[in-house]
Amino acid sequence: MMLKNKKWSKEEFFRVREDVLRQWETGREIDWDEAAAYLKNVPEGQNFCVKLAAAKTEGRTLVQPRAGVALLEEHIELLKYLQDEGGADLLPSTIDSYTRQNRYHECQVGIEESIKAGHSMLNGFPAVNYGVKGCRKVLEALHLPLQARHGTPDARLLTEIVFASGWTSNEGGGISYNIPYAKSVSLEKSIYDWQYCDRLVGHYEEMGIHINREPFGPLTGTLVVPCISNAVAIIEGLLAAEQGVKNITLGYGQCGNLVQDVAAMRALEELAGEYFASGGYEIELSTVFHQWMGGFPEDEAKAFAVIAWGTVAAGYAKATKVIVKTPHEAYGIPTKEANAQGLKDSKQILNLLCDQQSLATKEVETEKEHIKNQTRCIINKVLELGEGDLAIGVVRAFAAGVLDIPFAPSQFNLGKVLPVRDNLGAVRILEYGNLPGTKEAREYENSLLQERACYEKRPLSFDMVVDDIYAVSKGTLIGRPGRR
Amino acid sequence: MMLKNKKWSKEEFFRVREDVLRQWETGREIDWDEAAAYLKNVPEGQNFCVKLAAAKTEGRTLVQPRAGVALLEEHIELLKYLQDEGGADLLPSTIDSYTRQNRYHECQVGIEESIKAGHSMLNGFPAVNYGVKGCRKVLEALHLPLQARHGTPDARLLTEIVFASGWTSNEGGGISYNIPYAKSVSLEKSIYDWQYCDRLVGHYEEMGIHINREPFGPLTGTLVVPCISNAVAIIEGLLAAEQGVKNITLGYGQCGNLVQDVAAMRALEELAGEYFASGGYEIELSTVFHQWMGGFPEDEAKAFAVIAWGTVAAGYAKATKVIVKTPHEAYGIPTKEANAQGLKDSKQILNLLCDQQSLATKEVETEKEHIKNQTRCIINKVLELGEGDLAIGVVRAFAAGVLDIPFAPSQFNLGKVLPVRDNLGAVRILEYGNLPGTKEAREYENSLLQERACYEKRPLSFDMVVDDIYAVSKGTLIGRPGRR
Amino acid sequence: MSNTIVLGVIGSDCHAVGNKILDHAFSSVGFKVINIGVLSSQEDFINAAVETDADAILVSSLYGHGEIDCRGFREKCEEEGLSEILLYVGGNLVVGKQEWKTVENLYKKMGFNRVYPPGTSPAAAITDLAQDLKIDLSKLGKVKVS
Amino acid sequence: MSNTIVLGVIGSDCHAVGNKILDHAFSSVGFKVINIGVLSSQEDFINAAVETDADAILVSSLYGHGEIDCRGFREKCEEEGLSEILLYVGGNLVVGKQEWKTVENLYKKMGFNRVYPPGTSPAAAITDLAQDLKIDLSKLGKVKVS
Ligand code: B12
Ligand code: B12
Repeated sequence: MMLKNKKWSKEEFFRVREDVLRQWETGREIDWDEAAAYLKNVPEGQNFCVKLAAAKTEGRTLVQPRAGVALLEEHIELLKYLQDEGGADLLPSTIDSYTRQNRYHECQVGIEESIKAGHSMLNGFPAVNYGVKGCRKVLEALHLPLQARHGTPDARLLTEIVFASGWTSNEGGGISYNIPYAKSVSLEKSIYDWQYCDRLVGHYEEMGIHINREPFGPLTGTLVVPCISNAVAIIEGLLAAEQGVKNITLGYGQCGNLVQDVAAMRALEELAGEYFASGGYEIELSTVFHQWMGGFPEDEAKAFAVIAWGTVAAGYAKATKVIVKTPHEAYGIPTKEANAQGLKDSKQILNLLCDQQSLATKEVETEKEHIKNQTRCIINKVLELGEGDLAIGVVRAFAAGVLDIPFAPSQFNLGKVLPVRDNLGAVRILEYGNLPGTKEAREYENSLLQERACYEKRPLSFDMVVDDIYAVSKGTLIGRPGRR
Repeated sequence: MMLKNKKWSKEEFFRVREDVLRQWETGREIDWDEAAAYLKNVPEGQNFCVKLAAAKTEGRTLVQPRAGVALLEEHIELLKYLQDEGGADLLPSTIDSYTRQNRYHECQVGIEESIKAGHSMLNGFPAVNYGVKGCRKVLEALHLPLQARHGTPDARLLTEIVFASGWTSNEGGGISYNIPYAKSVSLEKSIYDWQYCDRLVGHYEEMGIHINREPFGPLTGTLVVPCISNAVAIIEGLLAAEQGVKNITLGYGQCGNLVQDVAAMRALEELAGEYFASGGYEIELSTVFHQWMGGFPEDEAKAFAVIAWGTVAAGYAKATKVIVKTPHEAYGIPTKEANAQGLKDSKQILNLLCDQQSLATKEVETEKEHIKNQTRCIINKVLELGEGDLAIGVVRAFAAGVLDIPFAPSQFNLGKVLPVRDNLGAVRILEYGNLPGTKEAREYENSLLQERACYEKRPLSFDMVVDDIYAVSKGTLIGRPGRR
Repeated sequence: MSNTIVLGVIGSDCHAVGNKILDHAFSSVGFKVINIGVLSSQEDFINAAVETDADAILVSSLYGHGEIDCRGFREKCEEEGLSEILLYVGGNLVVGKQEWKTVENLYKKMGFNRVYPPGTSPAAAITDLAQDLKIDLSKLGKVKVS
Repeated sequence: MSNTIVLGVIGSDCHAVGNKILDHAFSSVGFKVINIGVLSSQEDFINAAVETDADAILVSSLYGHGEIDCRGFREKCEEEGLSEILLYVGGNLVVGKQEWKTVENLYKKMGFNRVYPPGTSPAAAITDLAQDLKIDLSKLGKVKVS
């Protein structure tokens, strides 16, 4: 394996494919032509790309939950409920954590224990263990498009299986499904493996089958500064595009300050458009906004408020879709009822908001330009480090701390960057580590942070960061000392 | 009785007072000096004016529920719960509907039936029947300020009792507690009776006791155009001020379009300031924003969203306080738990929002000026009709339809004005009836309504109004045909 | 058969919006609606029904006191000679969020022919009334039920 | 008494934030923290404890598989000669929102000395640990528990 940002040849792909399909017994069920034929027959209404395109044209924001349980029948029941009762526009299958780590034997244990216990002992749906047969059963029981949502550094077999099952979208990427989700998987490996996943989409596209790809925007979900997550999203979009992906949804996780969130989403879409164009890629681009991804309040009424506030931002950001949390978030995997409640809370907000004026303020414009500039600095530095090769650039950038994701568990992440909120609640950078950026931008952010330090009469410090990490779960946005 | 907008003489007040205190046996318990002494001893923390002033200085928005049940002990338990568990900043006692119609015998039946049934058979707290003794018990069990909230055309005895019990705020007014709440009470009578209530506050003020007064802003709660509710609010403020009231909270019920709601609240505060100043009144002014007062969705998750969206508007409007709905709204009087949930949902939104940028858009400015102009037209016409006397003006204005409250039950309301939403969801006027207004303003509103008619490809009609009345309860803001 | 109905809101209840919409809806399909409005007593309803020879009385109670306000309504109708009259009731019929079956039974026991939960659409009641009165709605000759 | 604790997140669990904060909190009051991080096996915990002569092992499990991942932990400790060691566990310990008492019992039965529900503050655990180890926190000589 020699990583570079170059479309894989057919030969390389099919050579690797043989090994992939042998990773677990269900891999053997996959037949290339039969899978393509099946995918071609997936009804239009179950194609992710079609549904996203329609929403974009209409200017609507779609709602999508997260959901997955261990047992097949229960999983189908869950998704049906979210479709029929919850009013979801798009459906997921959230994959369990053993699958994410390719530990299919442990999945099997989890499935058996779940049967014994009478409830799910896994935190998601073990799609690989169920294989194409099981996954098609899921699709066929529903009438909405289906997407795999996971957090898998090596998702090749999973991807093969879900596409062959007619699921028309796959979340993830070589950075976003490694650095926040793994400890010791190298970026060379995860990017390479995700090139495979993307190349598979490319192949299908060549056969006239449209499949959507969605890099995971929120990363660690914890005070991730927009320029960092936007840089990663755009880079993963470019890496996917190179492998022949045509339909991409770029994502962003709510920071909580409305101006910053709306600006970040607009910056993401605009800048991605620029980079795709200059890379010569023709991409159908859509966006996804993730409701607050950090620690949630335990109280359900408060959780509803956090969900609603996220939806307000998604609505003003004109996201193509919003990923919805539930009132059980702080405790555990939600019941189907709680999950549907999250959808309904969100949909009601969107319906109240969708016809209203957009948020056209000077502050949003200023913030957008600020984010774009910072993001450009990062992406361009990555390209520079890669001597023009984006994939190589990413590996070197993480090693150098030019890309650095706050609070990520990976040993390949430098972990020097420290974010904190400014006095209006926008997430800024306290410690830059080796993150690139202009002097002006730093001075600007620093002055904003000084405002907060002054206001709170305490120095900027790690304690403040910790306060901010807890803040939303304790009922506020900013971790002020002594605030209820 | 000869109605005019003139501070009552001591003689007139005390002459009328004798009759008032004889309306029900508990009136006899009230002793003028003892009451004043008691009020003077109410701790600062339980004074409405003090708490509102602090919030205004800090730029915070306080949360206040509605709550009231038939039995004294249960009522205390309810308010304690909302204080301690719900985190309310200000407490109410919502008065039952028999009391509102001065039917104290029926209250007695309701109390007895409630004891038998083991749960409240009344929709509020029958404060008059419990008298000063009972009402003081309520106050003394709590540590927050207490307000009477009702809907009583003749609230004189109720007012005497609650003030003598140390409650430091009273909601209502001669218009806002008549036209939406009664069928055949004349405005001469209700304004006159509310002058009494306000004069009582004036007397206390003269003794150095600060009591807050709050006209009821939302009126029928159903598509009330801001210029109408703002005109009524300001007029009631002026009538109260004339009787010596010094601390006034003016209110507004959410329409649902954020720009309009924020603009309306700013217009209300600014215009009230102008009118108070030109009337020579020195008033400590605060504002209250009512979360959506029309029909609610039955689904609780959706109700949470409506509550949250109302709080977003309250936050951006920088209201001094927000009156909070509950997830049970569509069904019935909420349990204490549901009531606390409404508070928590609201407080979480306020805490997320409170430090953020304000909504400084051109649209808000334009809308604010539009509302101010329309409101001025109405108030000035009322003054003109009254030949300079505001109270007389009001009576004549309602007769002439110059003041006209949509969907109000009163026979003294002309009922010709018909509101409907424009294409962005702002509430506009479809039928003006005899409402005053400039040609430009009408043409402007009409062009906005035409946009909607075009968009929906149907004529402006009463059907559209009906669709709008149902819309929020069915999950949207605008009653579009065929919308989920 | 007079195709006449008496509509109103009982007791000390001032909720006027649903009443106006019910009036509009029943009128627009061709019923003759005698709307006595809010804050109406049992006597008000009964007098209106006697005067107009009404086929049905539609009582609204939104504010929670319906249970107290509606007691003895059927008996009073009978005293006034309205022994055949249909009695419908709807709205938020009790204080608080209670089990619907219990609420329905409560009012059925009081002699109401049909009892409607919060959020009932006028169309549902119109269909029921046409059925109970054996009326062919299309013959009433007005607009469609929506 | 080494005043050393081993900290980590068990199984295939990648939730890193709470772990970093616990590290910070325990370190800042003076404990020696051996943080083996996320995605750690029972063996990883035990090896670290043996190597450093730790007084306690603090296991986090956030992602729901804790029940499967923690089975036999106590037994394995004993096999490796860690018969005295304190075992604490905390986080979101089961799949879904379950009755806390049931969850606590489940882990107590597995041999954990203390079991913490979601939203536990580090301060609470620090106080408990000091008590269980009979340590005077002020003697550890670092900053105050917040
Ligand atoms: C941020 C987050 C993520 C981030 C994590 C980034 C990272 N690498 O750290 C991302 C987005 C990557 C993520 C992924 C997943 N997550 Co997650 N995540 C969260 C979330 C929102 C916040 C966690 C957090 O950081 N909290 C802040 C810190 C400070 O608090 P803490 O982690 O709870 O730790 C504190 C206390 O619990 C306590 N504590 C913790 N351990 C111990 C141990 C001891 C001994 C003591 C005394 C105290 C203690 O002290 C800590 C410091 O105060 C929680 C829900 C929530 N809490 O709101 C879900 C949650 C933990 N995630 C969950 C799940 C299921 C997943 C996924 C499997 C995806 C999915 N199916 O939805 C994957 C996991 C993949 C994997 N292999 O592990 C579930 C767990 C479900 C369950 N137990 O039933 C939760 C509860 C959400 C939910 N309701 O579904 N997640
Ligand atoms: C707007 C409103 C008000 C306005 C009313 C303005 C006016 N004059 O009309 C104001 C603000 C003044 C008000 C006051 C009060 N209200 Co109010 N109000 C509401 C609210 C929010 C909407 C009502 C409405 O207009 N809905 C829209 C119309 C179209 O629907 P509708 O009224 O339900 O009627 C439809 C159906 O029910 C059905 N229907 C009705 N009657 C009948 C009868 C038959 C036979 C049939 C077939 C169908 C039918 O058809 C109608 C048309 O579709 C409701 C809660 C809700 N629904 O969300 C509370 C609500 C009705 N109010 C309530 C209360 C208690 C009061 C007050 C006592 C104050 C208080 N304690 O909070 C006072 C009442 C004073 C009095 N004397 O009556 C309670 C009743 C509680 C209960 N039953 O347990 C409710 C449910 C709110 C709550 N959860 O606490 N209110």
